[in-house]
Amino acid sequence: MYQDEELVFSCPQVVADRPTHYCPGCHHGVAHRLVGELLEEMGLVEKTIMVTAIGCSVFLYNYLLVDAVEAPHGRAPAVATGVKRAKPDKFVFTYQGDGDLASIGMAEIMHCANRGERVSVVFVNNTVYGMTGGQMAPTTLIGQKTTTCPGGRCAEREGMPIKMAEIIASLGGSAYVARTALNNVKNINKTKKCLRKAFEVQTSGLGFGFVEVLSACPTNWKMSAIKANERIANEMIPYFPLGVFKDATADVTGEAAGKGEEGK
Amino acid sequence: MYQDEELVFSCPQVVADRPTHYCPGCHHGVAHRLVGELLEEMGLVEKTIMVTAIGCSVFLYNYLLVDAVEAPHGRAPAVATGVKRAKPDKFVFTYQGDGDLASIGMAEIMHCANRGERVSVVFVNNTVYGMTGGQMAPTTLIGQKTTTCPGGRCAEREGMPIKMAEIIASLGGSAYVARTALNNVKNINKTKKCLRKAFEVQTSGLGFGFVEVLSACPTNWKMSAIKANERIANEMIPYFPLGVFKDATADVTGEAAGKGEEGK
Amino acid sequence: MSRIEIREDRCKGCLLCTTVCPKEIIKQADRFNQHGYKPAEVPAGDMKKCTGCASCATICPDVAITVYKTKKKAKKGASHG
Amino acid sequence: MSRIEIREDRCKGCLLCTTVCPKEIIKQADRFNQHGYKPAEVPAGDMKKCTGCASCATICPDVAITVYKTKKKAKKGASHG
Amino acid sequence: MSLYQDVIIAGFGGQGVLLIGNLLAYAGMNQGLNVTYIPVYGAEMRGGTANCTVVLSEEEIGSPVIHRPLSTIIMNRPSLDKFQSRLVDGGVQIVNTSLVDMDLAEQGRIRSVPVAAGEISDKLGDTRMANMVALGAYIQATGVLPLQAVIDSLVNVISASYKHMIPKNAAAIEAGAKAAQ
Amino acid sequence: MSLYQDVIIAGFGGQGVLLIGNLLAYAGMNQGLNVTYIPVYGAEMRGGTANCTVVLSEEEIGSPVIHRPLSTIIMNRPSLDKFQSRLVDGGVQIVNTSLVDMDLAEQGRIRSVPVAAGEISDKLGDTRMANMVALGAYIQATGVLPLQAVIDSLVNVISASYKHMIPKNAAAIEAGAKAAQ
Amino acid sequence: MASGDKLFLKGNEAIARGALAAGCQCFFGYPITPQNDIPEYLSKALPDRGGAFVQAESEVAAANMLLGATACGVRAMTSSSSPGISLKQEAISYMAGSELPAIIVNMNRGGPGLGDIGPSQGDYFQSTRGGGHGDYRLLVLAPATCQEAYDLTRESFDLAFQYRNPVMILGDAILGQMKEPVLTAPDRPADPAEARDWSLDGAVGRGPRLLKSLFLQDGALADQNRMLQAKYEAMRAEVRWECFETEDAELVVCAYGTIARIAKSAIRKLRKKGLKVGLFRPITLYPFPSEALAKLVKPGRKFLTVEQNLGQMVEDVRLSLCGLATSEFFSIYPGNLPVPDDFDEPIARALGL
Amino acid sequence: MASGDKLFLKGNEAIARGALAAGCQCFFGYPITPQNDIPEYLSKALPDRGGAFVQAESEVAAANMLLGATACGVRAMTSSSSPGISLKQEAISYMAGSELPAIIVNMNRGGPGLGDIGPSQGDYFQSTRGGGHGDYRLLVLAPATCQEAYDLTRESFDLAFQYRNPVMILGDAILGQMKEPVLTAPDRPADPAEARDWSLDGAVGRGPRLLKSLFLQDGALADQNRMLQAKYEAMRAEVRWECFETEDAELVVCAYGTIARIAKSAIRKLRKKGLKVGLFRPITLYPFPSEALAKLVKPGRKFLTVEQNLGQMVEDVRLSLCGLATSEFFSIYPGNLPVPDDFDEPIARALGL
Ligand SMILES: Cc1ncc(C[n+]2csc(CCOP(=O)(O)OP(=O)(O)O)c2C)c(N)n1
Ligand SMILES: Cc1ncc(C[n+]2csc(CCOP(=O)(O)OP(=O)(O)O)c2C)c(N)n1
Ligand code: SF4
Ligand code: SF4
Ligand code: SF4
Ligand code: SF4
Ligand code: SF4
Ligand code: SF4
Ligand SMILES: [Mg+2]
Ligand SMILES: [Mg+2]
Repeated sequence: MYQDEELVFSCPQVVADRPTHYCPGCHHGVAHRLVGELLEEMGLVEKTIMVTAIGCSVFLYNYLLVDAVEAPHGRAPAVATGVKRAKPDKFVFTYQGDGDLASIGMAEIMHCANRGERVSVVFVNNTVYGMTGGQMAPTTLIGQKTTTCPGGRCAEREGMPIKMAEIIASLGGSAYVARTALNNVKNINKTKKCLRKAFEVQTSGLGFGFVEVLSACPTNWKMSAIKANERIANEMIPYFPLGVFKDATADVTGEAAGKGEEGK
Repeated sequence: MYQDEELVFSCPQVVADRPTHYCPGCHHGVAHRLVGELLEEMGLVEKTIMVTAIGCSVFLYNYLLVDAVEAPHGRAPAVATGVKRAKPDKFVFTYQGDGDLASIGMAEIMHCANRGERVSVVFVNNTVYGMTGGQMAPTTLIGQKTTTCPGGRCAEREGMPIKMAEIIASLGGSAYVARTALNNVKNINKTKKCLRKAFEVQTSGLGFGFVEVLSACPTNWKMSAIKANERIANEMIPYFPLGVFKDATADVTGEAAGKGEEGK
Repeated sequence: MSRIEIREDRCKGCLLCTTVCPKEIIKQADRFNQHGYKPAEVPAGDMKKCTGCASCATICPDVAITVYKTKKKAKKGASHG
Repeated sequence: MSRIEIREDRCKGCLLCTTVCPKEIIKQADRFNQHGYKPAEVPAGDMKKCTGCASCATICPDVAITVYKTKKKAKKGASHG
Repeated sequence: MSLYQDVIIAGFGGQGVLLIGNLLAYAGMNQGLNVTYIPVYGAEMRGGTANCTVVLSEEEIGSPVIHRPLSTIIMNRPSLDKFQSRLVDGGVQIVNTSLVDMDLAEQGRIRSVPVAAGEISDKLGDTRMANMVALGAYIQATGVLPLQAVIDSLVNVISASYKHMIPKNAAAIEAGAKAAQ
Repeated sequence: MSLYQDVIIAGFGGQGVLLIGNLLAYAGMNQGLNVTYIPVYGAEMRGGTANCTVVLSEEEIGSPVIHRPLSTIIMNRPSLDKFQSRLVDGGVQIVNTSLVDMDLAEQGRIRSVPVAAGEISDKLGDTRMANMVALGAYIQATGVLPLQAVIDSLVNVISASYKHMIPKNAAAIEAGAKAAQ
Repeated sequence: MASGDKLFLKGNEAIARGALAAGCQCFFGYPITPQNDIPEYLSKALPDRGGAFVQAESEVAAANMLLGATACGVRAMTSSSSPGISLKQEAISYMAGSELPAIIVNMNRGGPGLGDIGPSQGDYFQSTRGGGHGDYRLLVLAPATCQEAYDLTRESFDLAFQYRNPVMILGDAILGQMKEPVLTAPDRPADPAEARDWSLDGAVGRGPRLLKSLFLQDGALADQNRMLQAKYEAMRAEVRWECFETEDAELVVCAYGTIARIAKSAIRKLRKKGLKVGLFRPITLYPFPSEALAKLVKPGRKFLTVEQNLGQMVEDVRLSLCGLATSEFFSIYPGNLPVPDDFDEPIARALGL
Repeated sequence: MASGDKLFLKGNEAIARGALAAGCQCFFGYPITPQNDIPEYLSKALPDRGGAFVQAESEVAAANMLLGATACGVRAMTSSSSPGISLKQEAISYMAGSELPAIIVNMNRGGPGLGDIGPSQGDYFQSTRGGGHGDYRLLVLAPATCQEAYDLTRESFDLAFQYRNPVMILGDAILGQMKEPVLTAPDRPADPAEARDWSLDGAVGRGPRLLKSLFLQDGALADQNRMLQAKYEAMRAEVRWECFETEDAELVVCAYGTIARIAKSAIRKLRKKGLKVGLFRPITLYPFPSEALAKLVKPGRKFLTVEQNLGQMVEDVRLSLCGLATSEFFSIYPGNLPVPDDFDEPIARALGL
């Protein structure tokens, strides 16, 4: 850095300075950075116990330098429940993919949310099983080809893509639920704001926080990173609408406070 | 029967002529009879493969004289999926309690419904684990005392009672979803009509049918059968509203047809 | 005229039937049946009040009640429930 | 005046940064880096066009871009993102 | 041979057979004996019947579950049907004649002791103490423990809020013992 | 001793190393040899590198996984770093000099055969055939199979819709062989 | 409850109280017969003491909550019975692989499948050889009395933390449901430092910690397995067993848990008839007390293993006898309630009578 | 695909094709490395043939779908790898208890826990002794080549229906991922009547049927277990094994699956050096070929069991040798890729060289 310069953007300290194993254009890296920035900005780094899930982000613990425990596939919300009940004063979050959270882990996420566990969930929905090589996920779009629905997902046989944010918002224990995307700068910034809220409902003891983040898996979508971002805009967002589905802080601190957050 | 008499009401043939193991006033018996009547009336007895669940109704196969397979606790929707995919021309239904369906079996019921499996689900919600002696269920009402929430269920710690009918109705694959009760004659008759619809969406290939039946467990509620029926009216129905949450036949065959069914 | 038959050995004495009879003719017996329950019964003489509405049978969890109605000439047989 | 630094060994050549630069100054290099990717770069001379908007850094999945701005006297330092 | 006694106590769900099983076991424990108590449980309960097994012994106890008991307390007809044939030769069977026809009780191979537990309890002003009456008869008929030891153990099984019921229960035990004399 | 050869083929994900591994294996199978082929797979793939192992043998094959190979085809720098030291003494290493600095390749302990697979492929009008060039060089350098057997097996690995590409690929294999003469 | 009291407790309740005496802070469970008294008791007792009781949505979730709590170095437990324990196998394998000191109680019921709710020893293999995937071992404790249920549960937490390994308490339907007098012992709470070196509590003043079982780098999983194996070897120091009348025995009956106590009754009875029979009762099923058993081998002495299953521990018995002797096997089928008389005939047969 | 073709197939694909050749109509699975090629292949092939492919929401659900389909007497299969197989244990116990002819494929990966995705034999115990609860046995087939993977899968359906018992195919990451030439065989489809006597298809012209594993009446579960045990005894007729160069061997190496084929390479090499070493390879792991192994015992002959785990099959080897001989054990740790050279030293040591 030159003398007369200021640093406008750099990697947060809690994000390890090492190359990731992700494919080019994979959005996991963006999500990691946002979480890392928030942990620093909110002063949570030394209070955090992170629960990693099984998926391409299984190595999250190599990239975010906080205490971490590895959950079996789909069970991160149960593991997080155990952590939080054992250590109620810690900040606990899970980071899960759509196969992990919406398929095998359906019972765990539903009940964790319904109990209103004071934990936060970062849900990376890329409509596919990334790590295992591109199988159909519960969120795979109709017509999308994967290795286990080679003709494209068909509603008749495989059902409709599941909308987790809406379902979680309908449960009693959730305090903040939003869906965002990482396909452009505006949405990335919006995602960070929503994640902050989801973390805040935990730190303020309000309840369970959940952000579904629409993300790209260029490799298994078999397209370039740029095309993948276009697909999010053109195919995913129309089916998975972005927005805040529930916000307990709105009732508690008033609309104005909520808006204030937005305006920051 | 005397010569000049006609039989107005008797036990359907498919219901075995043997005493049940249920407690006095337990609604499982009513639900069994309704299912049996419908199987006969709809001509399904010889087409049926029934999937029993684990709960007080585990012996259902002793009472309904149709082919049956016993599913592990909570997994009846998965077993039913296997049955139906293997034998698409059979009539397949599960009969599950609230512990079975809404707790351990949450993932299976969600995905079975979401895939739109052509099966029907009879969901007996008695807000408690009957068979194992009265533990808290996901549907246990706030304040209700059970052996594992001896001070009464508390929303802060255990979350709110889960509303399965609403959740299932929000999924793409469900074709008919209703909630009824067995606490009085009117509701019993209404339940039968709803079960018929849930069976019909299967036989007509429309999709997944689901009826949540609010039922009494006098034993674990620690009250008389009569008081238990009052509790359904006064405490359960206000929280778990009765009604039809989804009806694909309404779109398909028109409102009139639906009404016709009601008026029968 | 109508009447009901209660299969005493199947009755568990839950008394739900007693709450729905429009004629309030169903009562609990004083004796125990073989399973240790005091069964429901219609006291002698009251049966003639029965309308054959089948409410009792509909609510009975143990399908212990059968309902008979004296045939009327022109009407078709009603189905269950 | 502003500028960016791309850590070439961390860049995977996904080109997402090239799509968000308002000045369209980020290009793909012709060479491979040690991991076999053709990294992003700002051709010599174009850097002066950079506004320091940090869009490129925000979208980069590999946190490969650092953004610097020449200090202005009165303004407070902006935070990340 | 050292003291050893086992008993199966059986009846309808509401008759309090588990309570007197517990009471007997506590009495044994308070007397310094080894004791085990085990109820049947789970789905079997739904049928409306209940039973439990108590073993009292000076030696370490092996099985708490007894297939062929030395004694039984039979509170209702289904229990008689189920357990009478299992009783060992020479065993003692207490029969609640308020609900069980004494004609059905074997005599000779075993010793059947009738006690009109219902009526006796009724006379004491509370139908629900038939179980205590039957236990009193059992203690009297077998002599396995001093009657007073059983009465003294009522505090162990009757919760503090029902403490006032202890004298009544004691009276029922004594009435049962008397009836079996 | 009967014929036995094994090879690790390694490069970046997009370089088609698995394809030439398959091709080599098919060629061996078509020649009546026992063959095994195994790729690395799973999370390891994410790093952007790929490799596979092929064994050709007249005898039944034991391990399809080889820790110290008799030969390698090295398509990029990370592969050289990983596998060169594992090559047995006297082994053959084909080095794609279009991406790997030949100065880094050992000579003496092993036999390193340079082939500018990228440039040769480029000259044939399609950059993506560097893999075929390298395989040609390998066949030439080791003589494990007749070149024609490899070319004849292209039909087994190139899908019907790309059949028109077979002659081009054959030419690349031949060019590679020539470069390694 | 003051320590040293003599209480009349169900085996299940003895386990729950043993856990409390050991400073157990969290319990995660799901209802299943015949162990419901454990969660029921703790659902009141734990919150009263500031601990956490969670009725999980399933056994799978319960086991994973346990994984989370023990990763924080907190004393925590789950309990279930056979089908529920099957569902916990994946998480148990993870906890073993991540070296977490979890306590798992299995009140074994009849199987396979839904089976029945009676006693069984059909889960011996599952407990001692890892029903889950991969190589791992649990320390398996098999109480035979309510007193032992209390004592061993109380100790199990110390063992779990000492070895950083899950410990299983293996009882059965009879042990869980029967009541016996239990002398409670002084509390044996956690050493506040016992997990200081590895547990998760937020990376304050140190680098981040990681508890995991994934080892993808070449050879990393092999190293992990080597380390685990060394630990299992070290755990051999914990072998426990009981010998009863073995001194002059012509026949040694090998049995554990409820079956062992019933066998003991039978042996007492047969001794009175002059038959020279003794009992070898493993208390730790893993590590199995092989050396102690091998030492019992004598010329002419016979062995008979009795289990309420189709023959499981008998393999450990035979392996322990090292070919110097062998063991007959007698099966009490799950679904039959075992009584002392059942042992007369097989013992006589084994004695060659 | 016409039968009799020689194809170049991955082990996983060989299994999928073997299943098709056997008339498999339904597949239920969930993605997990290293077996994904099986569901991926069948997701296309099965619907093309009018069968059903369902990607279940989890391994638990997949196993229970299998339970449902096999209850209808249909040939059906699931496949997974270690952690996923752990999750299936409850349903496997139910299927065994309900006597359902299900095929379960486990492409064993490294454990415990998440482990790695490399080859391992750490699930031997789980496979042969029932990772689930209660007493039950699977028929366990362990192919060592892609050809065998094809052939044994094709046969497994016949065996499953013949015994009305679940069959497990136990492979590993190497077998699943490697390609070898495979000679396909004629289709071996279901006998249309094979399940006529017990399967569910709607009670037409007969009383209702019931498939369950709950046996609550006194003694009923005992009867069920007795019946099952008799079946397991009968299954002994299916033992399969391979002997290689055992005739004059001074040392017999016992190994199965991938490790056995690698051992064979080593043995070939050592034979050329003049060492008298042979191989005993169990193909059925349950029933274990105990008698065949016992017959190999000779004065002076030594045994060495090699497994890629911490020592599991070695127990069966030792039990089979009946005290007449014993077996050394050499462990290749999961996480290390086994190569023939690894065998030189342990073999030399076992030979006393
Ligand atoms: C019990 C179990 N089943 C399956 C797997 C294999 N597995 C690993 S990651 C994964 C799914 C990954 O998909 P997703 O959660 O969408 O994450 P992504 O890789 O797309 O980020 C699966 C099925 C496993 N590790 N454990
Ligand atoms: C895997 C497993 N876990 C737990 C049980 C024990 N169990 C039997 S029935 C039951 C719950 C019954 O409650 P519900 O489904 O509400 O049915 P109800 O008895 O109230 O009708 C449980 C937990 C079991 N059999 N299997
Ligand atoms: S496979 Fe998809 S989710 Fe996984 S690292 Fe690659 S792009 Fe990301
Ligand atoms: S416990 Fe409840 S649900 Fe079960 S039979 Fe009795 S009343 Fe019915
Ligand atoms: S049929 Fe109607 S009127 Fe007659 S007894 Fe029953 S409820 Fe009463
Ligand atoms: S409702 Fe049925 S069981 Fe209940 S009292 Fe009336 S007849 Fe008897
Ligand atoms: S900071 Fe803005 S202007 Fe500068 S290179 Fe990045 S995107 Fe372009
Ligand atoms: S976005 Fe990052 S990784 Fe992608 S090309 Fe630009 S600098 Fe490289
Ligand atoms: Mg995904
Ligand atoms: Mg219920």
